[in-house]
Amino acid sequence: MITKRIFGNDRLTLWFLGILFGVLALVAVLNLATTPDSAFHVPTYAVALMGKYLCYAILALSIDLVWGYVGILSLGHGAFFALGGYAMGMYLMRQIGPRGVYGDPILPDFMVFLNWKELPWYWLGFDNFFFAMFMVALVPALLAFVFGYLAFRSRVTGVYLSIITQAMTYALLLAFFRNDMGFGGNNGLTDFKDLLGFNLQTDGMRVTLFVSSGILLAACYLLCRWITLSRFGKVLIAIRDAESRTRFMGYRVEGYKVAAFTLSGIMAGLAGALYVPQVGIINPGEFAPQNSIEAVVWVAVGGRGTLVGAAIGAIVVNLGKTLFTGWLPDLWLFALGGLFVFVTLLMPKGILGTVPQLLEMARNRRAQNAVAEKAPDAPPSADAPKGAGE
Amino acid sequence: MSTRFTKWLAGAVLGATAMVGATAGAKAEDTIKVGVLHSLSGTMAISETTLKDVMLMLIEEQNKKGGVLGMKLEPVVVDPASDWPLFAEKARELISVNKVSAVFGCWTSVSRKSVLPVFEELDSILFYPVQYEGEESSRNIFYTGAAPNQQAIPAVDYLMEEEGVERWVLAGTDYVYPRTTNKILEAYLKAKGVAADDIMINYTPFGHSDWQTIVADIKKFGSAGKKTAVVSTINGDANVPFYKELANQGIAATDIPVVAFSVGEEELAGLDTSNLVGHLAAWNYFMSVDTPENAEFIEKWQAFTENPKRVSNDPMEAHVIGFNMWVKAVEKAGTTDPDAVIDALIGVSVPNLSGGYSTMMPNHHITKPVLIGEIEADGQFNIVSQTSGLIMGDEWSDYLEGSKDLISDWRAPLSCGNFNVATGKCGGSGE
Amino acid sequence: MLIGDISPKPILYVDGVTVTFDGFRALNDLSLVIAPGEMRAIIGPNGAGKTTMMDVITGKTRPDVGTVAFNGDVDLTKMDEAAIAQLGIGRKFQKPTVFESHTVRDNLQLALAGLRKPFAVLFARETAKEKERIDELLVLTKLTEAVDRMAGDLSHGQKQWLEIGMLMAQEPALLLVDEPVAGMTDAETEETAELLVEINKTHSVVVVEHDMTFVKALGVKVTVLHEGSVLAEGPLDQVQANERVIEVYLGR
Amino acid sequence: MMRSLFLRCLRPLAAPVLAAVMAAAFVLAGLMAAAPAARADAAGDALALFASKSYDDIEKGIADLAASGHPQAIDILSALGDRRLHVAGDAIVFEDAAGTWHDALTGAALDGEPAGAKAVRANNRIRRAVDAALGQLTLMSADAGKRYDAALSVFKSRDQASLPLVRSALETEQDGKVKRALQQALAALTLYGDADETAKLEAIDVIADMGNQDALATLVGVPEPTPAMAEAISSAQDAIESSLAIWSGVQSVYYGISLGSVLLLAAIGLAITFGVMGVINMAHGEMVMIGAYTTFMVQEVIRNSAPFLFDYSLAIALPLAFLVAGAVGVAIERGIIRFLYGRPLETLLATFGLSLVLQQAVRTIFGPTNREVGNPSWMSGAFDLGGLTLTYNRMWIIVFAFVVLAILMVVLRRTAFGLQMRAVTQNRRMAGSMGIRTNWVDSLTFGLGSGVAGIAGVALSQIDNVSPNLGQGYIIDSFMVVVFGGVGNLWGTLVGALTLGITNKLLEPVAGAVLGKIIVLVALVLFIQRKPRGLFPQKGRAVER
Repeated sequence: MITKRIFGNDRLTLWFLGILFGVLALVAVLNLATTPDSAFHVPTYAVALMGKYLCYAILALSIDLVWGYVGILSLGHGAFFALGGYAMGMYLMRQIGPRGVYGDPILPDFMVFLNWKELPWYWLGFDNFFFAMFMVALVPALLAFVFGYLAFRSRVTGVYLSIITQAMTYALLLAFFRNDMGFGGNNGLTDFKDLLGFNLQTDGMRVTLFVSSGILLAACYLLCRWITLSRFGKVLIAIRDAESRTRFMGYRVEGYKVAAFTLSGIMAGLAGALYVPQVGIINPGEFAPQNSIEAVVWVAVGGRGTLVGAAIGAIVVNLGKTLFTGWLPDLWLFALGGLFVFVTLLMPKGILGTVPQLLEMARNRRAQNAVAEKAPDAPPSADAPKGAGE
Repeated sequence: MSTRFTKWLAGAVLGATAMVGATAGAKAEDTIKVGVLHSLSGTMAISETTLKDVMLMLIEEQNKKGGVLGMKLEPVVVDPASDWPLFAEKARELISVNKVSAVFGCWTSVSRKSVLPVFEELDSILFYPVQYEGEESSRNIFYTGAAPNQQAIPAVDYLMEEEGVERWVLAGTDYVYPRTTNKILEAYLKAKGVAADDIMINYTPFGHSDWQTIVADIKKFGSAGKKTAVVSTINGDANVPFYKELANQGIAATDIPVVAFSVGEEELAGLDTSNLVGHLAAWNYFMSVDTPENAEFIEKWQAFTENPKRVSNDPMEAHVIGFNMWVKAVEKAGTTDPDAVIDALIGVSVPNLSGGYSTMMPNHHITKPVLIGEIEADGQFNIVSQTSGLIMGDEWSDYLEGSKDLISDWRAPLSCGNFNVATGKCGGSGE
Repeated sequence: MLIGDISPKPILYVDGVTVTFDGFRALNDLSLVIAPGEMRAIIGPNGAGKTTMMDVITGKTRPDVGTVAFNGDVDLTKMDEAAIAQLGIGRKFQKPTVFESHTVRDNLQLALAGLRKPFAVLFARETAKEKERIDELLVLTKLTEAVDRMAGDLSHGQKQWLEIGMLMAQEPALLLVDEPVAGMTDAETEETAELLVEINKTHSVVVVEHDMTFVKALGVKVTVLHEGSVLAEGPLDQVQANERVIEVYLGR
Repeated sequence: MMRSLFLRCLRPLAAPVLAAVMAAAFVLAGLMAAAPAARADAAGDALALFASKSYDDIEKGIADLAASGHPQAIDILSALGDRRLHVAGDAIVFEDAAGTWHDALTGAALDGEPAGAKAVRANNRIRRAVDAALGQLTLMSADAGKRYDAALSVFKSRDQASLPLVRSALETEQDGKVKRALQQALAALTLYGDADETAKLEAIDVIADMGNQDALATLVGVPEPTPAMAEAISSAQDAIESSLAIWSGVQSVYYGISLGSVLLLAAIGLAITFGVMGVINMAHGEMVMIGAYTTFMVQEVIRNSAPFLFDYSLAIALPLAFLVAGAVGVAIERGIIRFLYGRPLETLLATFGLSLVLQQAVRTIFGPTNREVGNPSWMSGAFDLGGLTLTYNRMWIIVFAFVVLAILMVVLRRTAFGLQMRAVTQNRRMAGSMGIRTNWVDSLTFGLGSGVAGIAGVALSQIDNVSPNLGQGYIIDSFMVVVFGGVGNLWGTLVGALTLGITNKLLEPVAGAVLGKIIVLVALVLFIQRKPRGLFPQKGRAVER
């Protein structure tokens, strides 16, 4: 009943959420309730890995919201992800307390060996979980808001915007590399012990984080879905397809863009915050422009403008990365690079746009002799963008 | 149809996951697996690929000798792609999926920091072959590269004594190793009576390529009437433009010598060294070391890589030592069980390539000679000084405020990586 | 108060407007007054400044000097496009621009006067009144059949009509229409002229057009632009008889 | 010659050398008729010291050999400095520059390298002693260049033993440049010797007139100055320092121009592909890399088969790099980009993928390590201009960048191809209907942009690493330059590159290299938000697509 009311007959959403929760439950049970030598056991290693994929899926979702629906190609979303991660990392560092190698009750190890005497002001408060969680959302939101406000107000669009987002994340990369910034320089933050008092390295905690990532993914998905289906979402798509038309209709476009961009930044920040305890390290490398571009490609692979596609793209590409870097390490970059080219050239709609089309074509061919040709159903990604998103 | 696709995809994800899980138990116990965790792509591939090759050669050699404990060794190579979180992930994969008995890997400190919790959690063994900043001692990591006292301090001593250097430029890339090393050196130099005015510290970003200003500054700093030297902890890629600028601005080694801790034979292979003759490097091994062990190693290495010009360098020697130590410890323990091997490793002594023996100390660092070499026109080093005895790696520097009271000893009953001799407690300097 | 006491207050008052791009004067001391309820046709050769004039009125381009006032006392030169649109100035582009990946209904719904603030829009649901208004517009633009089709799938003429419908939905006091019949068949052209005349009953309209038959069909006062300023103004036949107009424009 | 700039702290080490060389001076100057047998003995004893493992012994050997009057002392000492001096059993032998082996004692040529020859140990200290000894031995050399070097080395070593030699050299010296150097050397010797105050004051004037870093260093260290001298020194010091301060400002600007020229080179190809065609080529950096690797290949071939061509290697590499990178560019345009016109963001992604593939391909073919690209002799070294030290490689790169820019301007504005290119950019349909083959023009334009990137690679190979990562280091900066300057405007690219370069270099001394770069980036982001179309925007309607 309720599902019917919320989802109507959006079967894609039902399937997506169904499978997501199914996997979450199954993995949790198979990891916790079976012994390691059981044939059904899902090793903790795989749980952490899948948790990471889910965080990437949230990041992809956040990119899709601005790229797929508003046409803002951000090549700097990794910055929001990393900022969220750093905020979480700072909380986790403070949680270490006197268990660091130097045993300093307050200062993280890297500050001790750089001879810092007291905690810099911007580290204050991060020992409080709720404050830290607030910062996880606030810091990326603030950056996204200020950056978006300045950029969209002066109508920086298209590739120009992409290039300055890249410059933004690059500047942050350099800044966080500096040891004087007080974020651990190149080494970043690592050697976390526990979260809310629970040991991070227990299976239970890993499963909890994994499940949380899944739930956050579902929540972000539903939020994005609600937004994109609302009239607000229609305005976003209108902006993507004909920005000045929207303006001449009386919509203050920059307001919509800033709102979407900020929300997207927050989602990326949350993803980063869940990512850090699962991979165990956050360092400036996350700001690298290449990471952000890679994330954009997940979205392109999955199918931009389709929320499920973005999530699937992130998971598929990263699964491929895991397998490839294990099997054929030398070929990984060829495969990744080739994928970029292949997808943009031959699958502009991504997996979710193309696969159903192919299936449809195959079915039509089979049915060709029997029935008169009928117009193909619009694929679920029919609202995928037609032109470039500039 | 989209639903069918989603189903397929879900199946694929689950299948892959299950597969990853399943391979774990499937393999029979007929080989001993050794993990190799070096970046084969990305920015660090430049340094780390070589170490992967060394490991493959060492394992092949060992197998020719009949393996270990009567079993063949099987290398498991993965590519963490210079991506630090991926190091942790791959380490986890090696240990819990591939069930390796030990891992040889990492280059940068951050990669080691990234995998450290994984090795501690899953109780496995990592051999880390690169000189580093110290300030760490993990039960599960064996540091076969140099600690600062095995590289930086002897080099500075040499310059003071042999070249009469009174004024120092500490130039480094802005990351932990140079920061720490320079902190230690600064304290050391001050302890030796060098005035603060006579020390210039400079940090540059990774991959810095425009050195004009800095080299000019060094030149200026060096013309204050006192013999000046540069202690360089400049990392990898930035070195080539740095040395090119030095040579072009005419800073000869007889004027302002530069001693580097991160420049070895591999790095020089990308440079015309004829203008750099006389600049120095401090390592625990040089390819030019004149011993039968080294000659044999180089011959095997060049044969293995099918490249008669292939050079060898210090981290490679560290892997040779580490690998031999591991083999010996496994044989001593009679098992590859990590706990037994970790215990057995302490005290193991194997020949190094510079004609002596290196021993694994209770702090998981090894004893090494320190060699100072001057760059020659052919890209090799002319060894101008060698410590008479072996120097033991000092993980907790005596010259740093936070660590001067700490020691590490992994033997029972202490079994502690950060024992505070002042408070008599394990666990750093806190209460 | 921008303009003294002309009465009735002109709906659009353009005075002494100059716009330069890179030293090129796109508008040169242009002045133009549109009375409430008036329909005005603007003609002129390429590069005469017609589109720039529209840009200035709608806030896309800022004039270097000059006055642009709406309803007598609202200074448009200080406002952005969205504010001007909300005031009640609608603009139709030369090339039909509709939201191609929205349905016809959504296109109209987005255009309806009313909610424009992001937060309000986020929680907006279609009201009965809105639905009614959309249905009216569908009838007016003859798109009732196509209501659930993607705007991108419409024919060229349909898109033009949809865009006009969207303009109507904005309930503007003044409509700026840029070459509405470019690329249309004769029949469509005729129908469009009728539609505009119909619209003019309730709105002031400024039409920019090349098509003389169409301008004739409108039967309204004509302004001829040339090199960024007004060359002649008056009924079509009078303008057509003007020697300078013939020289620079019609004569060729 | 640059060596002279440093080095003054030899006092402690030099003492024994001094004593010995002082003796040598007398031997050379006064005792021309010394018994050959005695000489041979002294030389033999000196040579024997070279077999020692102790640097002290070797250093003494150098002094003794110089003092011995051995006819081949200069050759032997040069050989020691270059590590061509070997110990073979009991004999000391050396290999001359032509590769012939000689016995050091007799000078007799040997047939081939003696068995078991081991190079005599040498380190910087030994090399310095060799330089000092050679300096004295060559003060009277027939070669003016050598005499000049010798004068500089005396200036540096301030070796009092050289005093009589310098004096007598000054009497006969005809060459103005050498004479000045000798006078300066003499002044330095006077200042550090036991001359009277008047002589020392005069010497201070001589040194002060040099007005450079060396002079400052010499003056600062003068031992036991009298009050009058101290005053003279401090006023000379002030004068030198204030002139150096001005020079250091000039130097920052020059370094800025130099950095700007590098940025210009890296960005200029992009200014064509991005600026003129509107194509975002993320693989642009890899085109630069391809150019650098082409240079490497050319040098490799030259090294192996025609070493005499080495100084021309860059001239050979330039057209090749242009062709190779240009061809790759055309292939990319034909294979990928032409399907993506009008979709700039997709182009961005596809070319990014391509850049990964190209990097990995180079890594697979050439290996991940740096490749050695040498500087031809005319790209090595530096010269002084006032208080500036200009390195030849940077200077030529500045010149080169401007030449490339000028050529491109001519190509775009004065050639038929340039005309067609601009026509296609401005109105593709119209150009097509006028019979311009727009496809070809697209390909060639892209090829031109890539080719220019390739020749930038030749230049960058002279100052940076030649590794698979070469291109990545420049891509963001290049985009910044083009966007900052204003798309589609080569002048804008020039101004953009120089502005960024100079700003960076002016900030560097104040804020440090890292922070300086961050400040520049942030300022740039803010600037683009103020002026989204850069410094020199294209104006008018055509831009608003």
